[in-house]
Order: sequence, then structure tokens, then C-alpha cells
Amino acid sequence: MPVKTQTMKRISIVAEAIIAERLIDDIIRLGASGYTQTAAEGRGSRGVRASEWEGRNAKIETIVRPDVAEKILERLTSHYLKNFAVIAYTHDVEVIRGDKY
Amino acid sequence: MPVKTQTMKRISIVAEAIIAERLIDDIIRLGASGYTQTAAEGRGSRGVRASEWEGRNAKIETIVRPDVAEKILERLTSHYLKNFAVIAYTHDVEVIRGDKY
Amino acid sequence: MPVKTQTMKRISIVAEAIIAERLIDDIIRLGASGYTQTAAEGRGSRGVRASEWEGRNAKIETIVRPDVAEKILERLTSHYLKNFAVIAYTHDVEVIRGDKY
Amino acid sequence: MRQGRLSMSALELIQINLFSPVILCFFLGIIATLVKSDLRFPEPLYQALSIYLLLAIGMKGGFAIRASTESGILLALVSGIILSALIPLWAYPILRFMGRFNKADAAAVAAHYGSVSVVTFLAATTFLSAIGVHYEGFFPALVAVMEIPGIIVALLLIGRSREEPTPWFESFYTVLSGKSVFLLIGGLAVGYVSGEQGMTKVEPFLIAPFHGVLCLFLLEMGMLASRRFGDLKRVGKFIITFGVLMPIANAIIGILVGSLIGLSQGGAFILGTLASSASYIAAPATIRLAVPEASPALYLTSSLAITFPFNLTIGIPLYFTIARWLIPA
Amino acid sequence: MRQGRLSMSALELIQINLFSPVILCFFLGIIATLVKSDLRFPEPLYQALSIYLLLAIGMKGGFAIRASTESGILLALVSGIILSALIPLWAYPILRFMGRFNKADAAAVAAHYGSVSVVTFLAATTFLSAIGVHYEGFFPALVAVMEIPGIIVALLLIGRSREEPTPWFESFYTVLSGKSVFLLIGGLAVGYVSGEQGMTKVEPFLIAPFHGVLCLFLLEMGMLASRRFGDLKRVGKFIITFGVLMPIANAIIGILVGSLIGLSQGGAFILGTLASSASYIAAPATIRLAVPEASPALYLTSSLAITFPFNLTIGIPLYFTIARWLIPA
Amino acid sequence: MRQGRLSMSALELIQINLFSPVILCFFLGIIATLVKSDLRFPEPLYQALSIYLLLAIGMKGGFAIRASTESGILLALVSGIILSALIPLWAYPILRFMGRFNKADAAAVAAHYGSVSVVTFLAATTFLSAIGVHYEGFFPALVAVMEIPGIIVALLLIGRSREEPTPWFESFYTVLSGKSVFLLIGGLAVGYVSGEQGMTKVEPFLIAPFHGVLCLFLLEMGMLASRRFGDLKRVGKFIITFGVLMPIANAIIGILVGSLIGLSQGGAFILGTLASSASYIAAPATIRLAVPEASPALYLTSSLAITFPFNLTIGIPLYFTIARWLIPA
Ligand SMILES: Nc1ncnc2c1ncn2[C@@H]1O[C@H](COP(=O)(O)O)[C@@H](O)[C@H]1O
Ligand SMILES: Nc1ncnc2c1ncn2[C@@H]1O[C@H](COP(=O)(O)O)[C@@H](O)[C@H]1O
Ligand SMILES: Nc1ncnc2c1ncn2[C@@H]1O[C@H](COP(=O)(O)O)[C@@H](O)[C@H]1O
Ligand code: NA
Ligand code: NA
Ligand code: NA
Repeated sequence: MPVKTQTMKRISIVAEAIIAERLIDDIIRLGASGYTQTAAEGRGSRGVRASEWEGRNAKIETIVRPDVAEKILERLTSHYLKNFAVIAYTHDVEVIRGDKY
Repeated sequence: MPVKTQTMKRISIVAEAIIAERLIDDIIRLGASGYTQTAAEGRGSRGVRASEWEGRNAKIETIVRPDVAEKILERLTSHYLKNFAVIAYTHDVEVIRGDKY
Repeated sequence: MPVKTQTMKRISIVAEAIIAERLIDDIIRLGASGYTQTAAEGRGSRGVRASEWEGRNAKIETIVRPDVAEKILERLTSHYLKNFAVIAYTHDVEVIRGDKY
Repeated sequence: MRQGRLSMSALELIQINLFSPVILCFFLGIIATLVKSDLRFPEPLYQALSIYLLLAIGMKGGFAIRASTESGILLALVSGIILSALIPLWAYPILRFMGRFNKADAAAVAAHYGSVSVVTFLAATTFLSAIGVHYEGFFPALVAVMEIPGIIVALLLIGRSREEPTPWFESFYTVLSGKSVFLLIGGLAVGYVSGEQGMTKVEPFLIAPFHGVLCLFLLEMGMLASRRFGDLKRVGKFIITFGVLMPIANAIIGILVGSLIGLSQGGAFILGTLASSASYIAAPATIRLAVPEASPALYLTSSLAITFPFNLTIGIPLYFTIARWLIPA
Repeated sequence: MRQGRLSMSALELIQINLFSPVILCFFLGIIATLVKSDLRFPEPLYQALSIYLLLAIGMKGGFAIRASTESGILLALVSGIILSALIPLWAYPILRFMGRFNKADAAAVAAHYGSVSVVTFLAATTFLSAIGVHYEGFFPALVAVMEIPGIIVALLLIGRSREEPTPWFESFYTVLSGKSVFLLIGGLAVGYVSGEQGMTKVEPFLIAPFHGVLCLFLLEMGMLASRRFGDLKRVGKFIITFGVLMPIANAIIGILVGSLIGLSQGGAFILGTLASSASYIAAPATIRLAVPEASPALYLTSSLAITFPFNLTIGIPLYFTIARWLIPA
Repeated sequence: MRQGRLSMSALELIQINLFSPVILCFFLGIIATLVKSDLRFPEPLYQALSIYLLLAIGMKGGFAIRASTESGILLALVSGIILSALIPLWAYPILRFMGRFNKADAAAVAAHYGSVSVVTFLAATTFLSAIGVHYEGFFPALVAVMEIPGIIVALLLIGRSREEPTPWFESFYTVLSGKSVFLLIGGLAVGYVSGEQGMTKVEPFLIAPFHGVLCLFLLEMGMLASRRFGDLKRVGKFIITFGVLMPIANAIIGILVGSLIGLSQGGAFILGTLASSASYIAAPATIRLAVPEASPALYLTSSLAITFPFNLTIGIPLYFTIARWLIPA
């Protein structure tokens, strides 16, 4: 009997560690049922930043419905992209336990 | 000369750290040729759990053939979803060195 | 107003930690605008390796244009696959701030 | 000092306990969480401190056993094992029938109270040394053996009733080879075998700074405990009452046993404190895997957010008052 | 010793400062980066060392306040707060009009010079103890209070001009509950309350090894500072000049204030060093969130890659020479 | 003590060595892996301990050189370099023709035996201090210089035969700036420059607890070594024999050289132990990058799972017996 899966959006965000808590608050507020965070390092198009002092980058992942994904990407674009070191990308995934998201 | 790639399934599992070793044993037993594990933190629909004491969440990724993917998702559903904090999702990836999986 | 996204390639590489710096140099030289690195552990088809002493595995991710992705995979195949413990896979993602890559 | 102690009032004892750097650091940790400070102990630091403390306790104990002329260690070990094994037997029916817990939850909580808390043990020895009261040097060995039986007995209690039960000896092995028991027993062996010449060399690292490291550890414990305070409402009044009365009862039993087997006043007090304490390292790890259907919210909150702070602040001077009353110095 | 110090030439003072293990380790860290060594401090080690140093400074200070009969702590605290608050008020216009910085950048840099650097403070006390000069024991308290006002004043300076400004009291709270201030103040309280008996027990961990731990920390600081040397070209000559002259001016002001309020020679020197120092922990974290449009390249490079090394090497003996000149021992 | 040592039997020496806390902790680590304990050292702890040990050895050595009136350091350094460089020259043909290894594997293993093991050095000094035998204070400098030449010579041995060879000077630079050599040499410089006044201040952190920290480190080393025991079957009998006989031969050569250049009994013993030891930090990191086609299973297993435990347990007392026999105290 094949496992029943459901298609959802996975959003991956890599951001300077100092805004991680704010990002997570926003993500949950916009309708995500959870998130997963890992410590990361990296280099991008921006130069130095304060995060070096507060820890490295944070990589935040959240599995959400497409409409929630849209809202989160909008929020990132309007509130974080300009002043903070942050990238985000999204793609489709098949989840088990689809009702929990 | 373009690199030859092959389509495989990538399964990502986020689980409380205490069951990581069991999960890995199961994954290998069901036919995966390897796995990659990173330390993660996160929040989901469940409340507290013992893993806080044994380390945070574990994020386990494995690249497998579709039939193995199916078996792993089945195992997760039947043995872990009910009592443990765990999520899993899967999607297609193109791998180099496809023969090794 | 929906967020404008752009399709790019995400390459994930898991390799023994000792070659991480070399890999990153290669990636940037071949045209990636950045990378993200996390510490990982894992098991694959190879046996012991020196990396245990220099830290665990490194997981390196980079978001690149398809042509750059092709070059990176070629470089991995020609210079690393034979002698080092390394796997790589790629898939499409939708990014915001697409012009930065 | 020795005489001073006899005349100390209960209030003085409470004050000596609360104003020690170790307990003050525990409060500091609680405050850190309450004021939402961004202070965090990186996980590897927490683990490093644990490894240090467990190994140091073990080695100190091993050397003490070797150096001492005290008899009675065997009797103490056997009593400790029996005590640990019996506690779940009376905790379980209370939880099951007075608390109306299901079998899994009742057994899980009972397992935690059968096992012991290393940090509570350390706080008790800190207290004794502050008031200048002696205790037997073999206690680290007792801590090691008392971690295990309570967990096993609790697992046996529900073993039959479950579909796919983990065999008890598997759990026994898990606890025995688990890092806390392993480091304690390993340290005991190293300290015993290497003796005085060895201990002299490691003393500046493993013994002298011990108290200060404990401060740091309790800062983190304060943060961990207070992060669970939010769950107190959720788990209900019964478990809160249980988390206060159960340790008092167990402490009294422990002190009586200690008195019966001829421990010193300080020793009986420590045995009582061990009996009263609830595990929050060995037990949760074992129980989570062996009884996954039990709710961690219940057993962690009661052991860590209720019994642990209670013992650390009020329990310790209270149990000493009882021991002093029962046993002459 | 006491007499020797009076006759030491400035060169001797510089040499004593540079040849201390602490400063040598800082250079070693710089060299590690320059020769591209693969030496890295794991992040948890950096955090563990910070936690240790801050808690230890605090506890030592709390105990010193309790034990001392020195008066004048209140006057010193008030002076320290005012000093910190005023520095951004004169740094800001200089940055804005001489340096042609935009409002955000000017305020951000000003905030850093208004706040203080804990490690610079420690290097100053290390220097004093090497030359055998006494200073008041309450300084750790001063470090804690002087971290905050400069940041708040700088935020008020730009507050009005921004679209979505973070209210100043939110930032005030962020700094106050931030780990560095929290550990300092918490340590002060623990040290004060637990007093001599408590301190005796933690001394082998928190006081004796302090200097050695500081060496390790400065090794890492050297690596961190030198990783920013590459940005020096990018940020321009003005900020480099500013990063050297501003601390000298602030040091002189600080020493004068110290002299006015009756501090000892050593005390006035330390107050001067505090005033001269620029924050690189509390301020960057607060400013990054409260003024995200300001460029971290500017404020981190000036505080960490210019002022910090300058103070550590030349500033400290220079300020002491000035203090010695102004205040009799 | 001095006299006692002369009359100690080989068995007594073995016992003194095996029953030291440091070696007992190594066994404890092996047991932890064998019983599948969940004890793990977080990676940052392992790195922190390494940084501490290397910096402390260096500083202690630098201070010893400054303080000592011993001559002969230059001669010892030159001899150490030559010794390290020659070892691969005779190890390589043995591996190549008796062991039938391919060029890459033979050179890789030879490089490891040419280089030295810091922890084996520390175990040897621990042993000497337990039996009260003196040795020259400049040895930390010798450890630093002896890490490098063996690796370079081994690389030169295969250099020509490979398609894309890493130039030897690149590898030379990699080892020289690599963290272990960098910390040793950096520590030497800091200890030498800061002298007695500096050392007095860091002593409570860097010297007194050293032995205890070493225990912790060897606990982890035991776990790491025993995780490789499984590979012993895979790598074959030849390498096992090689891993025991090679160190004995090199130790004898080292002791003879030490005797020739006029080292003390203890000094010649340490030089022998250094010669006998195989690197498991600097060499593997360099070789993995410079000779990626060589099998890590071979060189890590032989150096870490065979030679290291052998030297730690039997080698050290054996080499001392030989040194005692050849050189009067
Ligand atoms: N092309 C890229 N691929 C993967 N990660 C990136 C890329 N560009 C930036 N990042 C990550 O995003 C962080 C912030 O990027 P930036 O804002 O460009 O400095 C960097 O520190 C990297 O961790
Ligand atoms: N929607 C989500 N997106 C990403 N990670 C999640 C999500 N929900 C749960 N997780 C992760 O899975 C773990 C277990 O989830 P749960 O079983 O819901 O408590 C959490 O601690 C998170 O790390
Ligand atoms: N099938 C797999 N799925 C996920 N990760 C893998 C897989 N195979 C190997 N890896 C990772 O890649 C590293 C190197 O693999 P290998 O070269 O096969 O030893 C391993 O240590 C794992 O972290
Ligand atoms: Na108990
Ligand atoms: Na300042
Ligand atoms: Na050697």
C-alpha cells in the first residue's frame, strides 16, 4: 500500500543570524505550522555584517501551503531584502502527514 | 561534454534527536546507500519532548531510488509518526555518480 | 501583488570537510555569486577518511544559473569524484531577488 | 563550625543554602529566561560541563573509596538499590489511581522518581560543606547505582500491557552504558586504580575548580528549568502537588534507611536527598525510547520544573533539619 | 614595585604592556590570519569563553563591592553614565559634518564609541596589576552601566528621521537583557550576595584561571580583528583617523572626570580607558537591528579593527602616562 | 625518588605508566566504544582541548627555554629534523617492497612515521614526572620542528611519479601554518617573550590543570582509536606488524641519537619516543590533500589504532628501560 503524500511548498531562507528570531516570528504569524533551523556559514554579494558577532548565518526551512508561501516571500521582499543579508528560494515537495501543515 | 546525471529521490526527515540512530538504521536496512545528518532546531505541532536533553533535532537526508523512497516513507508512517516528533518530505533530484546509490 | 521569482539551479554537495575550502574556491571561480555551508555527518559507500580529524563532512549549497551549474558538476566529476568522498545533486528552485545570482 | 551547625535554626540553614553561589546562579538562570535575555549556552558547552562534572564526581569518589577506612559501603549500595527499586512501586499506584494517569504516563513518571538527580546530589554536598558537616566518601558510587533500578522497575510495571515492549534488559543496558552512568562508574574506576599519586596530578583540574563549574552548570539548569514553567498550567494541579509531596516522603524514607544502616548524619541526609530527587538525564532518555507513548510534558515538567527547583531551594535545608532531628551528629 | 612604577618611562610602560601574555596572544591571533593558518576557534568555544569572562568579572566585582570600604561608587556610576551619554553627542556631528556620513551611519558609529569594550577594560586591569597599581574594586559595575547609555542616545539622535523607528526603550531593554550586560549584572549580584564564603569556593575556577582564559580569548580576538583589516581600504581615511583620535580625546576626558570625582590614579586611568573604548558586542547587535540601514562595515571596522588594537597596544600605556601626569599616586 | 627509579623493574615501570589517570582515561575511552556507550565528545570540545593543550605546551616550552641555562638546544633541533627526515627514507622501501604497497600508500604511511604525535610526547613526559626523572625543557620546540620534515620527504619520494603533484613547498607551508604547528610555535614565542612575570599569571590556567585536561583528551582519543579497531582486519597483517616494529626501531635510533648528542637519560628517552611516534593530526590532514589517491584506511589505522596505543601502553616503559640501559642517570 503506497504512502499517501501531499504536495506542499518548501521555503528555504538563509539570513544573518541576528534576524533569525524575527523571521521565525513572521513565518509562524503568516501561517506556517512550524520551522526547522540550522546553523550555517556563507558568502554572498553583501560584505561584512554584525551577525559575525551573534553567530553565523541561520538557515530556516518551512513546509507550507502555497498561499502561505506566497505571503512569506512577500514579507521577505518588503521587509528584509533591502537592509539585511538574506536569500530565499522555494520548490515543491511531497510530504507525508500532509494534514499537519 | 555535458555531465551525465540521473534522477533520484531525496528524502528529508526532521526528527527529535533521540530517534536519529534508529531512523538511520532503518534507512540503511531498507536499501539506502548512505545518509547525511545535520543538527537542527525547530518547532512544530507537538509540544515538549525528551530530545532537548539528548541534543536538538536531527535532520537526516538520503538520496535513494524511488522504490527505496517508498519503503522508507512507509516505515516512517507506520513506526514513528504516531509517537515521535518527526516530519518527512521528498522530491526529485538529479545526481552525478548515479550508479553509487 | 505576487512576488516575482525566477527559476535557478540549486546544487547541494556533501563532501569530506578537508576539501571544503577548495570546493568553495572552485564554485566561486566558476561563476556562483555565493554559497552556504553547514556542518554535517554521514555515511556513504567509502570507508574511513582523514576528514574525521579535520571536522566532519561539509554540506555546501549554491544557487546558480543553469550554465554555471553545468560547469560546477563537470568540475566535481573531473577533479573530485575519484579520490574524495563527495556526492552532489541538483534541482530547480524559484528564487526571489533573482538578479543577484 | 561543628558546634555552630548544631545550633543553626532552619532559617539559617535555608539562608546558607540559598545564598551559595551555586543556588544563586540557578536563580540567575531562571531570571535570564523570565526577562527573555538572549543568553544561551551552546549545546557543546552544556555537554562539556556534564562530562566534566560526571567524570570528576566519579574520580573523586573512586579515590575516596580507596583512601577511606569506612566500612559499610556494600550495605549502603544494596540499600540504595532497593530504595530506588521500591519508589516506583508506590509512586505508580498513586499516579495511576489518584492522578488518573494512563499506564504509560504513570510508569514514566514513576521511573523518574525512582532514579536520581546528579545535580541535586551535588547541591546537597555543597550545602554540607558550607555548614561543615561530614559525609561518607563513597556516595558517588551510590549515585551511579541508584540511577538504574527505578527505571527498570517502572518498565517492568507496564511491560506486559504493551504491544511491542522493549525488553527490560535492553533498557537496563541502555542506562548502564548511557553516558551519565558510564562516566560515573568509569571515573570511579580511574580514581580507585590511580590512587593518591594520580589524584594529586589531576586535582587542579578535576577537584579545585569543581564548585565554580557547578555554578556555570546551574546557570544553564536554571534556564532549562524555567523554560518548562510554561507547561505547569497545562499539566494540571495533581502533578504539581505530586512533585512536591513525593520528594518529601521519599527523603524521609531515605533518611530513615540511612539511619538504620548506620550512616552518619550527613550521609543519611544525602541518601534522603538522593531518594527524593528525580532524574532528568538518564531517565528521560531511556523512557522516551522505551515508552514513546508516554507524554514527556508530564515527566519532564514534574521532575525538572517542580521537584528539582523545590529540592534545590527548600528541600535541602528541610531534609537536613529532619536528618539532624533523627540522628545525632 | 610601587616606587618602581613612578620612575618607569613611557617606553617601559609600552614594553610591559606589549610583552604581557594577553597582548602577545592578541598578536598571535593577528599573525594566524595573516599567514592563513587553518586555526579556527569553534563558535561554541568563543561563546563559552565570553560567558566565563563576563560572569567572572561580575562576580569578582560584586564581591569587591561587598568587601570594600571604598565610598564613591555612586558618584562613579553616575559619572560613568553621563560620560557614556555625552560621547555620542560630540562624536555624531564630527562624523556627520567632517566625515560626511549619512545620519544612520553617523549615529551607528557614535553609538559604538559611547558604549564600552569589556576586553579593553580587562587589558587595562591586567596592565595595572603588572605595574602594581591599585584601582577601585567597583569597576565591573561601571562597565555594566556604561555599555548602555551611549547606544540609547545615539538612537535618539536619528529616531525622528526614520520611517519605522525602533522605540528607544525597546533598544534599552534589548541591551539591558542582552547577554553581556545580563551576565555582568547577574554576576555582580551573585558575588555581592554570596560574599566571602561563596567566593572562596568558586575562586579556583572563576578567579585564578581568569588571566589565562583571557589569553585564549585574545587569541581569538586577534583573528577576528585582523579579518577586518581588509576593509580598512574600503572605509576610507577619515574613519581611520577618527578611530585613533576619538579614543584619545575620550580617554583624556575620562581621566579628567575620574580625577574630578576623586578616583585613584589607577581608577581614573581605567575610567579614561573605558571612555575611550568602543563596543564590539552589545552595540553592534543592537544597532544592526535598530538601524539596519547603517553599514556594519563602517562601525565594526572602526571599533574592532582600528580602535580596539590601538587601545590595546599604544592607548593603554599612553592613557596611563596621562593619568600619572595628572594625578599623584 | 631518584634512587628508587634506578631500581624499578620493567614491570613496575609498566604499572606506573598504565595506572596513571591519563592512560586509564584512554582505556576508558576504548571501553566506551566497545560497550557502545552513547558518550560523545562534541566536536568543539575536542577542538578546544586541542587548542588548549598545544598552546600550553608551547608556552611552557618557551618559558623553559628562556629560564634555562641548558645549552645544546640547537644541536637537538638539528638532530630532530634530520631524524624526522630520515625515517621515511627507510620506512618507504620497507612498505613498498616488503608490504607491496603502491607508491602513494607507501609514501603516505612513511610520512606519518616521519612526523610525530603530540599526545605520545605528553604521555612520555607524564611518565617521567611520575617516576621523578628530569628532561630538558626545550622539548616542545623539538616537537614543533619534528612534525614537518618527515611529511615533506615522503612527498618528495612520490612527487615525480604523479600527474598533478602538489609542490612540496606548498605542503611545507600547509604544515607550518597548520594549527598544531602554529599553536606550538606561537606558544613558544609568547612564553619566551613574556618570561617569568607573564607565566606566573597564566600558570593557574595553562599549567596547573594541564594534566587533568590531558585525561579528558585521552578519553576522547581512546574513543577515536577504538573506532578504528574494526579496520584492523581489513588492512592486513603486514601493517599491524609494521605498526609495532617500526616504532620500536625508531625509538632505539632516537635514543641512540639522543645519547650521542649528550641529552640526559630522560631527554634521550623522549627523543626516542618522538621518533617512534606516528602523527595523527598534522600528517593526515596534509597527506589527504597532497596524496588523495593514498588510502586513509591504511595510514590512519596504522598510526592511530596500532602505533599510538602500543606506544602509550607498552612502548613508553619499554623505551625508558632501553634509555636507562644505554645512558647513566
Ligand atoms: N548564490 C548563493 N548560493 C547559496 N547561498 C547564497 C548565495 N548567495 C548568498 N547566499 C547565502 O546567503 C547569505 C546572505 O547573502 P548576501 O545577502 O548575498 O550576502 C550568504 O551569507 C550566504 O550564506
Ligand atoms: N511546517 C514545518 N516546516 C518545517 N519544519 C517543521 C514543520 N513542522 C515541524 N517541523 C520540524 O519537525 C520537528 C517535529 O515536528 P512536530 O512533530 O510537528 O513537533 C519540529 O521540531 C521542526 O523542526
Ligand atoms: N545515498 C546518500 N544519501 C545522502 N547522503 C549520502 C549518500 N551517500 C553518501 N552520502 C553523503 O556523502 C558523503 C560521502 O559519501 P561517500 O563518498 O559515498 O563516502 C557521506 O559521508 C554522506 O554524508
Ligand atoms: Na529518587
Ligand atoms: Na566608549
Ligand atoms: Na616519528
